[in-house]
Amino acid sequence: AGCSSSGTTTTQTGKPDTSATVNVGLVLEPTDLDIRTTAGIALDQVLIDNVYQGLVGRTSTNKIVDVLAKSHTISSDALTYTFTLNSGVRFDDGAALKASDVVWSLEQVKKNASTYQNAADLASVSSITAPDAKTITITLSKPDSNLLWALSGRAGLVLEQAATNDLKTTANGTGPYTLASWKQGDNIRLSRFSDYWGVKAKVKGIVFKYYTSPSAAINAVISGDVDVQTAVDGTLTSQLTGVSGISLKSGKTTDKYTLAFNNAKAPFTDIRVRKAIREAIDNKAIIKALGGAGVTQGGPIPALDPGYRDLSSVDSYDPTDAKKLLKAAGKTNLTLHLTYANFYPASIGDLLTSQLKKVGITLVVKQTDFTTWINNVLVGKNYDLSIVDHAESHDFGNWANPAYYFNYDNKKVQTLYAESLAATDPKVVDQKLAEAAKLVAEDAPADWLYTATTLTAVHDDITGFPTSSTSARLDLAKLAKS
Amino acid sequence: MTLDVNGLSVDIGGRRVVDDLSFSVAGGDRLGLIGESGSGKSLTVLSVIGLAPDEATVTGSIRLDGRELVGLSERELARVRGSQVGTVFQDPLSALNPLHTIGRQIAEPLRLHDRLSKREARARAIAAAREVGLPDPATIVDLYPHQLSGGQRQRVGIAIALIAEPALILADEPTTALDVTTQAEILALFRRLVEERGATLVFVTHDLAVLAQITDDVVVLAQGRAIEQGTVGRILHAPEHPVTRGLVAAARATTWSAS
Amino acid sequence: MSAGADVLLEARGVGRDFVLPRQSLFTPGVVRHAVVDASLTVGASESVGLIGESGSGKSTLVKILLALDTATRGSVAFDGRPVAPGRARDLRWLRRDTGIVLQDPYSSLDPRMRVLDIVAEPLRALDVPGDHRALVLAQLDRVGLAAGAFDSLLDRYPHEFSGGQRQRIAIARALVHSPKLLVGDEPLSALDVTVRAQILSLLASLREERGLALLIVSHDLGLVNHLSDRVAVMKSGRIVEQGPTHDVLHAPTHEYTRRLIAAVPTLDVAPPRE
Amino acid sequence: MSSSAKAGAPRRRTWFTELLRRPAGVAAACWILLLLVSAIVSSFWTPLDPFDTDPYSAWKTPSLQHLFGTDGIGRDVFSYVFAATRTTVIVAILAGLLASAVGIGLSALGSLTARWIRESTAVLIDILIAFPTILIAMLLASILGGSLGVVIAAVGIGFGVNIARVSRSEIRRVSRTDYVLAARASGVGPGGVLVRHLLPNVAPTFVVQLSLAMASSILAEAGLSYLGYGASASTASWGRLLNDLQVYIAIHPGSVLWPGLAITLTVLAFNLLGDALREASDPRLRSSGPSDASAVRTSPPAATVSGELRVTDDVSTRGEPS
Amino acid sequence: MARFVLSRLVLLLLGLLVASALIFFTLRLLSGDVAQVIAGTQGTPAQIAAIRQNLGLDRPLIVQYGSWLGGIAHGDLGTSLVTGSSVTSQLTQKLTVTLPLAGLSLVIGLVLGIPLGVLSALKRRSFSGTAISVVAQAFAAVPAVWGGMILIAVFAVAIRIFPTQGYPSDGWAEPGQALKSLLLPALTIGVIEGAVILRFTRSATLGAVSEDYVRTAAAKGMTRTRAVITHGLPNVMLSVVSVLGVQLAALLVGAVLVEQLFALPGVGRMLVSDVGVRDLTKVQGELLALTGLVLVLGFLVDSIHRAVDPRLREPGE
Ligand SMILES: Nc1ncnc2c1ncn2[C@@H]1O[C@H](COP(=O)(O)OP(=O)(O)OP(=O)(O)O)[C@@H](O)[C@H]1O
Ligand SMILES: Nc1ncnc2c1ncn2[C@@H]1O[C@H](COP(=O)(O)OP(=O)(O)OP(=O)(O)O)[C@@H](O)[C@H]1O
Ligand SMILES: [Mg+2]
Ligand SMILES: [Mg+2]
Repeated sequence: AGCSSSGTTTTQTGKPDTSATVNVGLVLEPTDLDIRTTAGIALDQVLIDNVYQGLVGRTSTNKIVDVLAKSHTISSDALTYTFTLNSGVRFDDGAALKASDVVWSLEQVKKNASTYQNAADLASVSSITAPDAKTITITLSKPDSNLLWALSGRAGLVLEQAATNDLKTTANGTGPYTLASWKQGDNIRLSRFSDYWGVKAKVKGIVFKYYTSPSAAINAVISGDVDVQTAVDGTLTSQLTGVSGISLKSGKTTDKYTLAFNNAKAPFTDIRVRKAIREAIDNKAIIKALGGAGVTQGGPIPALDPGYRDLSSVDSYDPTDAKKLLKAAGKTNLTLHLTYANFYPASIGDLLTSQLKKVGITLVVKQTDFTTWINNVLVGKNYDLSIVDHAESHDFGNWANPAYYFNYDNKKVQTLYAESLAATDPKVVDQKLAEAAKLVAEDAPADWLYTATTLTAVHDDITGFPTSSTSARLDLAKLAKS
Repeated sequence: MTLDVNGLSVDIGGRRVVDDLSFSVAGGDRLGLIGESGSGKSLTVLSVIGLAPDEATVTGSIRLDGRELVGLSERELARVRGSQVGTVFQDPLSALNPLHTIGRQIAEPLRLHDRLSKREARARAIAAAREVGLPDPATIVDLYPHQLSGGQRQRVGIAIALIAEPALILADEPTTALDVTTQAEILALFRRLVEERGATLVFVTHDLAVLAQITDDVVVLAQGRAIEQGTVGRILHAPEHPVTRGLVAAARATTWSAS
Repeated sequence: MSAGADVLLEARGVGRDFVLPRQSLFTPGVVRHAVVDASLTVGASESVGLIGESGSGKSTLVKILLALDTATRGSVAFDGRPVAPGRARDLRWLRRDTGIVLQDPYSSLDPRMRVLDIVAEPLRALDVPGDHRALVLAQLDRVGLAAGAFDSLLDRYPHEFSGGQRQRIAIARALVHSPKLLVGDEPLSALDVTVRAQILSLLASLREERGLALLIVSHDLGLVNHLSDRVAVMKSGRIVEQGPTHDVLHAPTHEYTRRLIAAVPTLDVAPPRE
Repeated sequence: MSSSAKAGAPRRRTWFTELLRRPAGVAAACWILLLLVSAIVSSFWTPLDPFDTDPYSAWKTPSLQHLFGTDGIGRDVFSYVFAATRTTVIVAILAGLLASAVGIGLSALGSLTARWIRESTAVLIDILIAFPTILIAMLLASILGGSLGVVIAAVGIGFGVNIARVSRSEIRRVSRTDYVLAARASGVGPGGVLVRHLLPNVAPTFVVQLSLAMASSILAEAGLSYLGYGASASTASWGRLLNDLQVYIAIHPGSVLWPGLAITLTVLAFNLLGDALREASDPRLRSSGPSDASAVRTSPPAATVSGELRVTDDVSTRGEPS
Repeated sequence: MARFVLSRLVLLLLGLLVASALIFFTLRLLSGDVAQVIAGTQGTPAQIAAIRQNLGLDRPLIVQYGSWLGGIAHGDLGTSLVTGSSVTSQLTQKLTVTLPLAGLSLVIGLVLGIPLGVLSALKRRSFSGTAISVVAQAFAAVPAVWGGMILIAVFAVAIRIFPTQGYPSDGWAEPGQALKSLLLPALTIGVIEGAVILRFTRSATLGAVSEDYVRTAAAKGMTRTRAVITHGLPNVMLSVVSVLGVQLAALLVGAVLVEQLFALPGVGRMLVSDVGVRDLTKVQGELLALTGLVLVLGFLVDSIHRAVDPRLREPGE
């Protein structure tokens, strides 16, 4: 197996086999298929781009691209967005896409703010109109630099107004694939949409299989049960050594493994304690233990998002200084509780326990099921420390939201973030976010343990498989098998 | 069929419970084994058919028509048991399988040796049950051991031992649970088998009156040893060994007769 | 036996039916009348013998008398108090004053208990004061199981004993707590004559010393003659004859009794063969 | 028989000495003893800090310094396995005790009480059997918070119910035997019958189930703790180490083998001990050995057979003329 | 017999009623809220309240219980809170995997356990008897997950005669494939089951060896071994049957680890994941159905006991 880090797999070894079915191994299965109301990126991963589409979309490296819109323009005051629709677009049920479908879809999101996922993303939208059959105009009440990003996600998906299908178990979108079947607990099948308005899919179908056990996943790709396996466990890659016909690609993600502190709770109200913990943590060692599948980040924004700067030098590993800080804070004998969901590796807790022990902090680690975690930490905010993979891209807003479970309240950060949203120039947006991120990093409301790099094992006869952000979105329009 | 027991010894846990026992019964003869409780009678009987408890070590020689049984393989012993040697065990309840009907248990020795249809087997079982004086045999064969009285179970045991018409019958206190009228019938049955079929009978009892009725020769055991041997008449009228004398005296003291 | 203060056990019109399971769904279950209208009394320190045909209901009756089985009809009283199966606590008074030897010696001994525990069971259950071990040893000795004769007699298990020895363990258990009444279901059937003589003399001395009452089921008319003041004869579930031992054995009125007596084997009729 | 002979005679074998005669049983007992000792020793001493991590010396193969090598985060596997014996021992023993208690309690309810209680207990047992252990653990953890206690309770209840179910028919069978009848005639109450007759006679099934429960509790602890219903991750346990390491079995067998081996051996030990106990506690299965024989040889000639009839089956009376 | 069946039927229904209440109310003790799970990490309190109302979770518990019971009376176990699909259909779908898996494992377990159990009991004094028992138990003592991984490594990855994981999406429409997917997991469980059965068989056989009626049977003209097998075994099997009942029940809900390892879409995994997201309607439906199955299983076990053991057919039993 080789290792490369290109954007998508490109090595072409033969003619694409248009009657092929590609088996793709994934990790997390959606609980149901309702793209409107059901949370979880497991759904985005499979359905967005492949079945559902919006006016705009994003590449695997988080660039915004036109999809259903042939083109778009933004007015200079950044309050009016105008989209021109592609023609010939059809839904899976055969109906042609109408401008009214787009208007309806977006309005639904606004109307059902309490049940639709990501509805808040359209908070700045004041009206959606279709001046003619090919044009959509979105008017904002205030500038929102995040709007295109929002439209490339759940909030911007276009569904058919007249459709009556059950969204929980079926799907009716405009993408290159249609949903063929879903067998809960086992697999989801997509098949080529023969009436697709764009370049037709190169494979007849895709079967997504779910492997919760990392060794199961790796065995599946070795034995050929799957053609592609995403999110290969970094510590297991040596199992692929010497296996011919499979290459391992590594790609970037926005999966920020964050050790959150409960900033409203003592002793975290003391910045010295927060900084001491950050300095006590050897992020590089953690990444090493995880098989090297990660990068240090030091701050809240990952490399794929606007506002990224390498902040890993802020409060970098320095146990001696950490001890000093703790001593200064009068917290030489601290016992803290770390609570995190059981699907994250136990080893992180073990590493942190042993690293913090060296500066005199006793860590008691407790892994719980996800629901309990939501209940106790996310909602109840009843925790000391917690580990979460904040996988969403463009989620810096969490640090500007004092009600979020971080209990982090920094007015300056909040102002900077508001300014970034209001900015019309992407450069300014980047600038403001970077500034805010630096502030946050220096404030040490959490430790950004590492940002994951994702590993994809691909059989050599497969091309067109994205390798970055694979757990968030998986655009398989170019997938081919030879 | 002749049974020759020579120098038979049984050791259990280092204790010698049967010690150098020798006796011999010829075909058509009836031998009585008497002796005090715990003197090794039952173990002797069990040893003959190779069913002494696992923890027992049996040495010596047991010959059936000249064929040595000690040291025979289980398979060969199995062929001897049931068809050639019928055994009545001392404990009537635990000797019966609680899960099988009486009829099935009675007929089993037959079914083991000949191929018999279910119906035939049942008919033979009913006949055997009738022969040992079980009341209402046609019903009783369909009952289970726990539904019978002690004496009825004991007669089932006898029926099992006799049904395959064995040439040697080993009966370990077979009439203890029977009233005297039934006992008399059973004794008559044994006698008939010996006289008509020329079967050999080894009869263990502590009832000297029964002994007097059924056997020709007697071996008296005490602590695993044969302390005295002789004809019934001789033993009962002129016992030599003090133990035998004690036994006979006690028997005379308690045996009752209407006269 | 005249009714009065010294009636210890009294059964009136006791009946017991067994319903045999149906052979098929459509045939009714056959009812067996194991005991029919049996009335019996045992006076204080009286000895009663129960004889009868095999399968005539003796064991069943005996169990009912001690509340170990439920009568279908009739009533039983001990010391004037009604006896019926019920909670063990409510029957302690009965257990204290009675002991029973069941018909099958081996199956009435728990295979996993040592002799000491088996025989001491009534002492323990009835909270009899005193050194149980000593009591047990003494009792075993009296039934002819001398401790000295066995290596660690008390620690042995039932399967290590011969039939007669087991029966004596059961007798020891029934007597160890000095009951007023001993009920024996063929308690001496597996004993050789000498041991039997010993036990008989033990029982006789107990009657003399403590006024032990006896209800003994037996097929051995000699034993009954020797031991009993009165005899009851059962046939087909009924008590067909009852009376003083001498009368019944020497002048039987019922036809069955007569047959029974005629069938008793005797030593003297032994035909000495040449 | 003289008193000196009595004193010289050895005590009869108890189930314990009986157990010692079974090699598998002895090996199992030794292993469990070793665990107990390790559990105590590891409470205050381990060769290295079992929780100390060092990712830069991950997956070291066994050496003098690291007897069992190191794991993926550089912990000393030997120290960890050693330290974790305590959890294992506590869980197995307490879960076993609880399972017995629940099993016996339900058996008692299901066999000694009035008919309607018996039948209801039977149904209740069947209902509880359908409740997976994990659900019991979740419920308990929801109320009490996750802890080792929850694991013990869940496994104890779960297996206790199984024990009761399996023992039920056995108990019914035994309760109809003559010896139980005899016990009742001796004045033994239902509790006494249960303790003295029913339980010992269903012990074979019971012991097997129990050792099964103890063995399973070790694995269940891992699963439940992993899911967050059990001990905190800061408690060392074999199951947890196994859970962490099992995926590396193909890549780093040298380090990964140990927790699995420890579990395997312990489960095996519990099971073999259970089997050996089952056999040793059954007097009818005891084989006789030389210990008795020697005892007999040393006993002096004594009792005579005379008119005074005394049953003696001592071999030493063999000298009697016949 | 008819009375027995009838009384058991009444008990079964009563049992299910009790079970339904027990299941419903104890499940409500679980902390965590399905609405929260549905809303996800970004859900707002308003969103959550709306979801709760949609799902009818804001009604009083007793009303919810009543409407659930009402549904059951019509043979409807309710609909999943999360997916909105019918619990009954989900369950039957999973059962087509789990039942064959449990059955296959049990068959493997029986085939291994019973003969070896009898053999090791009969030969308990010899080396081979001890060896059989020790080796079999050593196999079973290996944690299931390890056993499974080794089987996968050998049969699926190295020689590739079985699929590593998963289950054909068309299920039993491709019987060959389905069977192939079930074989390795069934073997993993079956070996462990086999050892459990072996131990009980061995234990029960040891009990039978010393029974007097086995001796009687031998005296009728068979070898002791045969006597133990023909006369001892039926008694032996009675306790094994009880164990099987319990084991089968455990298999239906407890094969989670193995289902996980082999990525089989079975009941155990579904149950655990449903509990994980607090899809209580589904969990309670599944549990009730399983309880029903277990109760029926219990009835079968008791019937077998009754059929085999005449003492249990006495009136008053
Ligand atoms: N399994 C055993 N283990 C140890 N000792 C035993 C065993 N079986 C029998 N014995 C002893 O062997 C001796 C002989 O027993 P056996 O059963 O042959 O006596 P028996 O002559 O039949 O007596 P009974 O007339 O009382 O039935 C007895 O002392 C008994 O205690
Ligand atoms: N559980 C039962 N079911 C059906 N019938 C039974 C049951 N128990 C006993 N019987 C029958 O009741 C009758 C009386 O039995 P019981 O045991 O009282 O007789 P017994 O007088 O003690 O005879 P024995 O002298 O042979 O011991 C017998 O015909 C027997 O078959
Ligand atoms: Mg005997
Ligand atoms: Mg009787």
